[in-house]
Amino acid sequence: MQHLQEFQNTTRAWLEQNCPASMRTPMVPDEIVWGGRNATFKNPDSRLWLDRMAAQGWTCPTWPQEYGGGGLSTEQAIILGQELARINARPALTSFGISMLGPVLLEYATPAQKMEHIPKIVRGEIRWCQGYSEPGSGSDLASLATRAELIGDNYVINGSKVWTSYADQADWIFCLARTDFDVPKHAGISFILFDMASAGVSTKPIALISGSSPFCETFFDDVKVPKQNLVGRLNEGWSIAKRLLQHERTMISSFGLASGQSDRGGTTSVVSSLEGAAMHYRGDTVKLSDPVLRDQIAQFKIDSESFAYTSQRSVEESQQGQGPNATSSMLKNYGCELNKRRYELMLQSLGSQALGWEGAGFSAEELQITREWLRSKANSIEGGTAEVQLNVIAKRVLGLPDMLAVGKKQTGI
Amino acid sequence: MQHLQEFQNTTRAWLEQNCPASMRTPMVPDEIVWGGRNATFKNPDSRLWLDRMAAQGWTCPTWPQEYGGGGLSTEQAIILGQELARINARPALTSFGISMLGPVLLEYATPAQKMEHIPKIVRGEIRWCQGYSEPGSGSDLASLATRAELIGDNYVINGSKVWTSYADQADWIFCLARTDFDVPKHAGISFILFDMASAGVSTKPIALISGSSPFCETFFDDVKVPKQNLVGRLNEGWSIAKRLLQHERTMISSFGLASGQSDRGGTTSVVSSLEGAAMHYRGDTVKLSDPVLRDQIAQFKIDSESFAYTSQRSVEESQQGQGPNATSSMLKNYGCELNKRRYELMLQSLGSQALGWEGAGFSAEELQITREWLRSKANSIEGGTAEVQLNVIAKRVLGLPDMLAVGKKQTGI
Amino acid sequence: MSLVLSEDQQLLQDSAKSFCLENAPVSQLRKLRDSKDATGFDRPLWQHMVQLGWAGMTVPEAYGGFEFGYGGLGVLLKETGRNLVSSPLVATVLLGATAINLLGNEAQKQALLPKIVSGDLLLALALDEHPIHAPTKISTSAVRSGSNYLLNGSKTFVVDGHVADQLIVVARTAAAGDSPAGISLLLVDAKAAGVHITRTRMVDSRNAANVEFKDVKVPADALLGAVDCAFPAFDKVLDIARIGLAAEMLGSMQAAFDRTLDYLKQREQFGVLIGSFQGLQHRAAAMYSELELCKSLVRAALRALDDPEATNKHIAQLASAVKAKVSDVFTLVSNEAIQMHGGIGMTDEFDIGFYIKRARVAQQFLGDAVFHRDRYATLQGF
Amino acid sequence: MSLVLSEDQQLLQDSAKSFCLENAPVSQLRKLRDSKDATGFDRPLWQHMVQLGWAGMTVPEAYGGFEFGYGGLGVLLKETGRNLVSSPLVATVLLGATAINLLGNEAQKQALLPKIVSGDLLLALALDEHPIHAPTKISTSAVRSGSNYLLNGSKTFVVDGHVADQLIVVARTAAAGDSPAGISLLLVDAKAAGVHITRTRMVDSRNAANVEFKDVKVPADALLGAVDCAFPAFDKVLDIARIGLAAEMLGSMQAAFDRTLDYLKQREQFGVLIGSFQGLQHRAAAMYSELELCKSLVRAALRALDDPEATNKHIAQLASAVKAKVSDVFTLVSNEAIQMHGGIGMTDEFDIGFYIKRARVAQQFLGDAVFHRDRYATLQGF
Repeated sequence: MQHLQEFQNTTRAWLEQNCPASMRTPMVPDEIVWGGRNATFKNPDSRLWLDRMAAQGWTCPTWPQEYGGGGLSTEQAIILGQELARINARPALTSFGISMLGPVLLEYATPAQKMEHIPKIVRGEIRWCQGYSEPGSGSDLASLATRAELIGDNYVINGSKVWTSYADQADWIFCLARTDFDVPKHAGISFILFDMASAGVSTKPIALISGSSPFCETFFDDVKVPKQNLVGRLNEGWSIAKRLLQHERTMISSFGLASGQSDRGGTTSVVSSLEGAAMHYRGDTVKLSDPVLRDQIAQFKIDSESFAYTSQRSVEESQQGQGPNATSSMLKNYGCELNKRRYELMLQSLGSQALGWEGAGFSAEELQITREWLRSKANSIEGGTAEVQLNVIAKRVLGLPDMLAVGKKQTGI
Repeated sequence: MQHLQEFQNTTRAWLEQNCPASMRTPMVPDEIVWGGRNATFKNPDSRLWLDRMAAQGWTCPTWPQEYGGGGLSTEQAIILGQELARINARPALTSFGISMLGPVLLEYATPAQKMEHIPKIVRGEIRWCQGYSEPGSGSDLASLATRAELIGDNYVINGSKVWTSYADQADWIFCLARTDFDVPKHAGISFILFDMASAGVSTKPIALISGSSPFCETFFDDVKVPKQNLVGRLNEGWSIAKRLLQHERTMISSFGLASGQSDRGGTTSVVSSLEGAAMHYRGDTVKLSDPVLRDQIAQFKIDSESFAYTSQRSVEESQQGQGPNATSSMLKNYGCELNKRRYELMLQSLGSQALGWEGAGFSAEELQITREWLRSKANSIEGGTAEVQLNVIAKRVLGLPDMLAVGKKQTGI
Repeated sequence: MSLVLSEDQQLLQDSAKSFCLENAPVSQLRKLRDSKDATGFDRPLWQHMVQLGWAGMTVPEAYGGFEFGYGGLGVLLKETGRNLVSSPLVATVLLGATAINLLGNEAQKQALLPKIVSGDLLLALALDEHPIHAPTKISTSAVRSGSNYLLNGSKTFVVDGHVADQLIVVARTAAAGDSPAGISLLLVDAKAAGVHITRTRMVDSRNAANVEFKDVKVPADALLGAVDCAFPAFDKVLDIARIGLAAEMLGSMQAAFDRTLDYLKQREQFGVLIGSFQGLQHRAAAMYSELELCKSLVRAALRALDDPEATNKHIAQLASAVKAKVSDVFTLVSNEAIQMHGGIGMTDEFDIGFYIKRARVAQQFLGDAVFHRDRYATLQGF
Repeated sequence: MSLVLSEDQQLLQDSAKSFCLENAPVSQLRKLRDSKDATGFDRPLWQHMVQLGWAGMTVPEAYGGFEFGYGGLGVLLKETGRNLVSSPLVATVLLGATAINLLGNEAQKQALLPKIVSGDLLLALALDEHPIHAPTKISTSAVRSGSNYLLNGSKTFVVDGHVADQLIVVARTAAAGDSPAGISLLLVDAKAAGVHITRTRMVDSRNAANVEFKDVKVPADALLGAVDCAFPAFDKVLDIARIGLAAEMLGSMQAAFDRTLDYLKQREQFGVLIGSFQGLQHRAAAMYSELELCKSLVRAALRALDDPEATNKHIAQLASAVKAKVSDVFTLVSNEAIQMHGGIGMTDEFDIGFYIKRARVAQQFLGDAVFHRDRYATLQGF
């Protein structure tokens, strides 16, 4: 305990000295630091902040020091998080390398692979994207058809991926490919890393109903990948893939939570809370004049609060060794549904001011809400659809029986 | 058209003369006329009214005159219904013979069988019960295990039934029994009629969560039934059973509708309408003071109104030869859910006055509502569960595919 | 009158259906959106509709119309709704012609109705002043000054406001605050001095505008309906429009449902069609049931509009019932449509997204479900 | 403090669970109901609970109690809720002891709390006067007359009112109508002249009564808390009781869910277990999720009760949040339990019906979901 107290003191002092003032203000979307070869830093303090944090290994506080991580204990990492929150520090680095790839590399990769990739993730030098979904395989991820053939010392990769976020800006990809077509579908998949600058890789952005998006279609045309870029064993990539999905779900459910409670970067905004927005657009000052909407907003807030406590309890339980449990499906699903509900209520709160697309007549914030509302509809599709999560809860958590083999395949993981 | 006008005039005149005054008041539950060997008539006018209507064949207006029916055309029957409604006439006879058995006998029975049973149904001389469900076979009706073995000139019946309404008061039963155990389950079932006074038949009432009930368990121990009591062909009873279920569904959906809109026998009751009850128990006079409940009641009333129009449209469409359609499942399901909603709202409207079971502190009407609320929970179970109806809609109406053979069996009909 | 379409209506429906399919599928709306079309609807297409008599559907024969009734207009709206057709049918025919027919004096009817029928006049209703529909909460003022009214105020969510030749403006000539008394309607030339129109680009790619009036001089004979007490008749215009709008929404949600059902029957996952999963089947069956209820309620409401014996109160109840019900079910169906389409439904390339966008605009227009349930309860006396 | 049970609480939970299973399963409640037991709970069982220290769980050690906190009482309530145990735990311990502890003066505490701990005193709260919970809508009047108050009025839904030795009566000593000002609490001997108690047999087979007061003389020193302004402290008593009640409801709905899940794993139809149907699986998964949320919220609320730094406002918000949430989810779970059990769940012979009956009573008691969402919104300032 004394040791932790000391850690807290030194951490606080270090942050006091090293976190630039502009990094203690709410994050602005276009100042998010994604790192990578072509990293841009709109705010020069962002670079400074990243470099300082990365030098401590605190972009990945609990990862081993030998690979550039912070080497902190869980307790220390919690304290670091609290201290960062105390000063409203921005995340120094946002990356799929940290939230998705890193943890599975630490678990499955060879020492050489770790040494090659982990430090670059910690320092934000390489930006990763995820090559999972394909046009024909949505929830049924394991039905993927991208193929990797071992020819000499290279895998030759052909096929296409869809929903690859920021593929057009990523340096490397972690990619699922089929390496055996003659076995049950889960048994012939491998987990391969490669450089997006390789010959034969191309990308094309996808426009969403909410407008432009970070998503791409990604095409592989005879892409040559050195065979040592395989992670884990040949044809046994599915278990790595599943593990990574767990990390992704945890990340998405915390998004849901965050956006369910977020203020939009400043208390001056009329839409910083649902009830504030509803009252503002009705000209109410003391009490929301629409009693039905008021009841629905109260219900939403109570559910959000219950959800936040549940996330917290889940963390505490997993710390008590009750394991990184199957509740990740529940949290993912509920968090996403909450976020969708929030935007539906936001639309109701704003009335016709939420119905704009662009141009005159609407504030920038109103237009953004309309688009975010549309975007929120994907929450229960990406990262495992609502239906898949419900299947997982029914089978893994509640122990309900499969009807037949086909039932088992439905869970998708 | 002129002919119909004339029919209306004579009908109106006949009713004016023959419908006793007390039969023009709302029905009281214990004055419902069920007929049968041991028929009781608490109100002597009920007997008079039944005899007069039966003599016209108007207890079964569209059935053939040769079997005692009214022989009316559909148009005439509609007019009769309108004229009965105009004077708020009570039903002269309520019977499963009329609503369920009769129509299938007319379709499947031999002339001799019709001549034996139909006139007695029309006149209310024999009261029928339905021997369908068994303890092990709920939604999966066709898995029934009651067996009928042909020994000499008799079927010998062994097994048990459950949910046989009024079995303890019925004279005869229409019963499904397995007559072949060596074929797929739907192919070995026969439709058999027999006298409940036969040796070996016994019944035992079932108490429900709402209190006592008309339901019984019914046991058959070596019951001998003459072989001419088989309706249709041996082992082909399943199609008759299904047909009868259609009639039952139509009957139940009209219950749902009726109770969704019924006043409880007099406009003086404070619970004659949901909104009236809600206002009464809050002491409101002009406007319901709970705006959330008010919104929910409005929503319920709008749905009820839409449902009533849908029932009406369904009748019109089937008259236009768009067929006795698969919408019966939709109407059954929606009507039952509406009725359940109505009682939940009634509970909310009455507050703690809806929480009594018996004795002091609650009016008879309040106690009745509590029990009816509990009873309403069975609406979506009896006559085909909500889940079975949704399966039927998905497959028959929407043409969605079965996953496998097991999917087909799920529909239960 | 029946709840089933008459033979004439059935014929009209068949022809409208094939007209829209051939001439105005959803790709038409997409084109208008992507080209940032200034008009926001296709003028030749509208002329074609006019030639088919659609603009005169409910106009009395005396003024050059076809008196086919609101049952007929409802059929057209349902079919245009199915294809999300952007046209002056709602603003000019459903709202405009109805307002002039119900409130106009003989001179106004003679001057304006034939022009609507011939496609030579576009109208827009300038009503809402707040983001939440509240038809009696009117601050726009019209003050008598000699032979004119002086009009000041601002309006929002004026459908077709940017192309209308004339605006039907709801203004306050007396009383204040939120009272129905003191409300009058004025016909205002869109090009009159002091009228400032800003087109608003809406999420559904349909057309609306914000309109400001600064000391606009309106001749006194431009009053539409009785001075100070136009509201009751105008409320009936709104009710008729709400019912017509519900018919349009019904067509849209029916189409969204049909597309979704098709997708369930085509898309394979885990080696089976996704439509074979019971979880989705039960939700599809629930949606179907709600759609059937909407269909019946829309027909009942349209029937009442053509029934000379239907009271205004009865029509008002039906209008609020149907707008509330249809708004809720369109929300349900459009949300489920996106969810059941999965990722592909989220892409702009696929048409289903247009339906969820239209759902929210149509739902707000002329009052959302909560507004109408409140009104329904009040009309029913609770 | 954590949202996970402490080691001590875990031990208490294990022992309470096996105690209830052995001594007070649902069949116990059925027996009380079928025998029309006059007491409505089992006195020897209650003595057994008292011996285990349950009655003194939250009472300070100074008054003979065990100071185990509301976290501990919550654990007991959850376990008794699981088995629908009928006992004085709610009326005497959760409501009664809390009221005396929070509002009582030293003399009252010394006189009454030890008797609660030893099982020698049963209490009941006489609050509601209307079918809808409205804790400030009090007409029962207590008028000072010399050294007494003269009490007149009538109360309904008085849980355990028919067995209580003393009633805690909420009365108006000043002001009128619906105001929190002017409300006082009085301790009234159940056997005092002018007190008329009628037991009401409730649908959940638990105990309640209607109570009438006709010119009942109550000594002035029977005032519990400050005269005229007891409401704020009393409101906190109510909030504590609401949270405890939510813990009990959580136990009940958890049991209803577990029984249903077991049934889904046992019942065969169409040759498969019905729990293999995706339609039911998805609904079960949704219920599970809601239950998990309830569990977290109940724990957070209990934690706040034992946190000396938690403000009354924070506790009030949590109390309204948890009572609203748990009421809704218990309704959902009990309805689904009946539906998923099919016909057998409708029979009285099966225990599941007791849960749906309890759900509705518990939901109304101390305010239903709509009441509490309204209160929550007010507390949050919207």
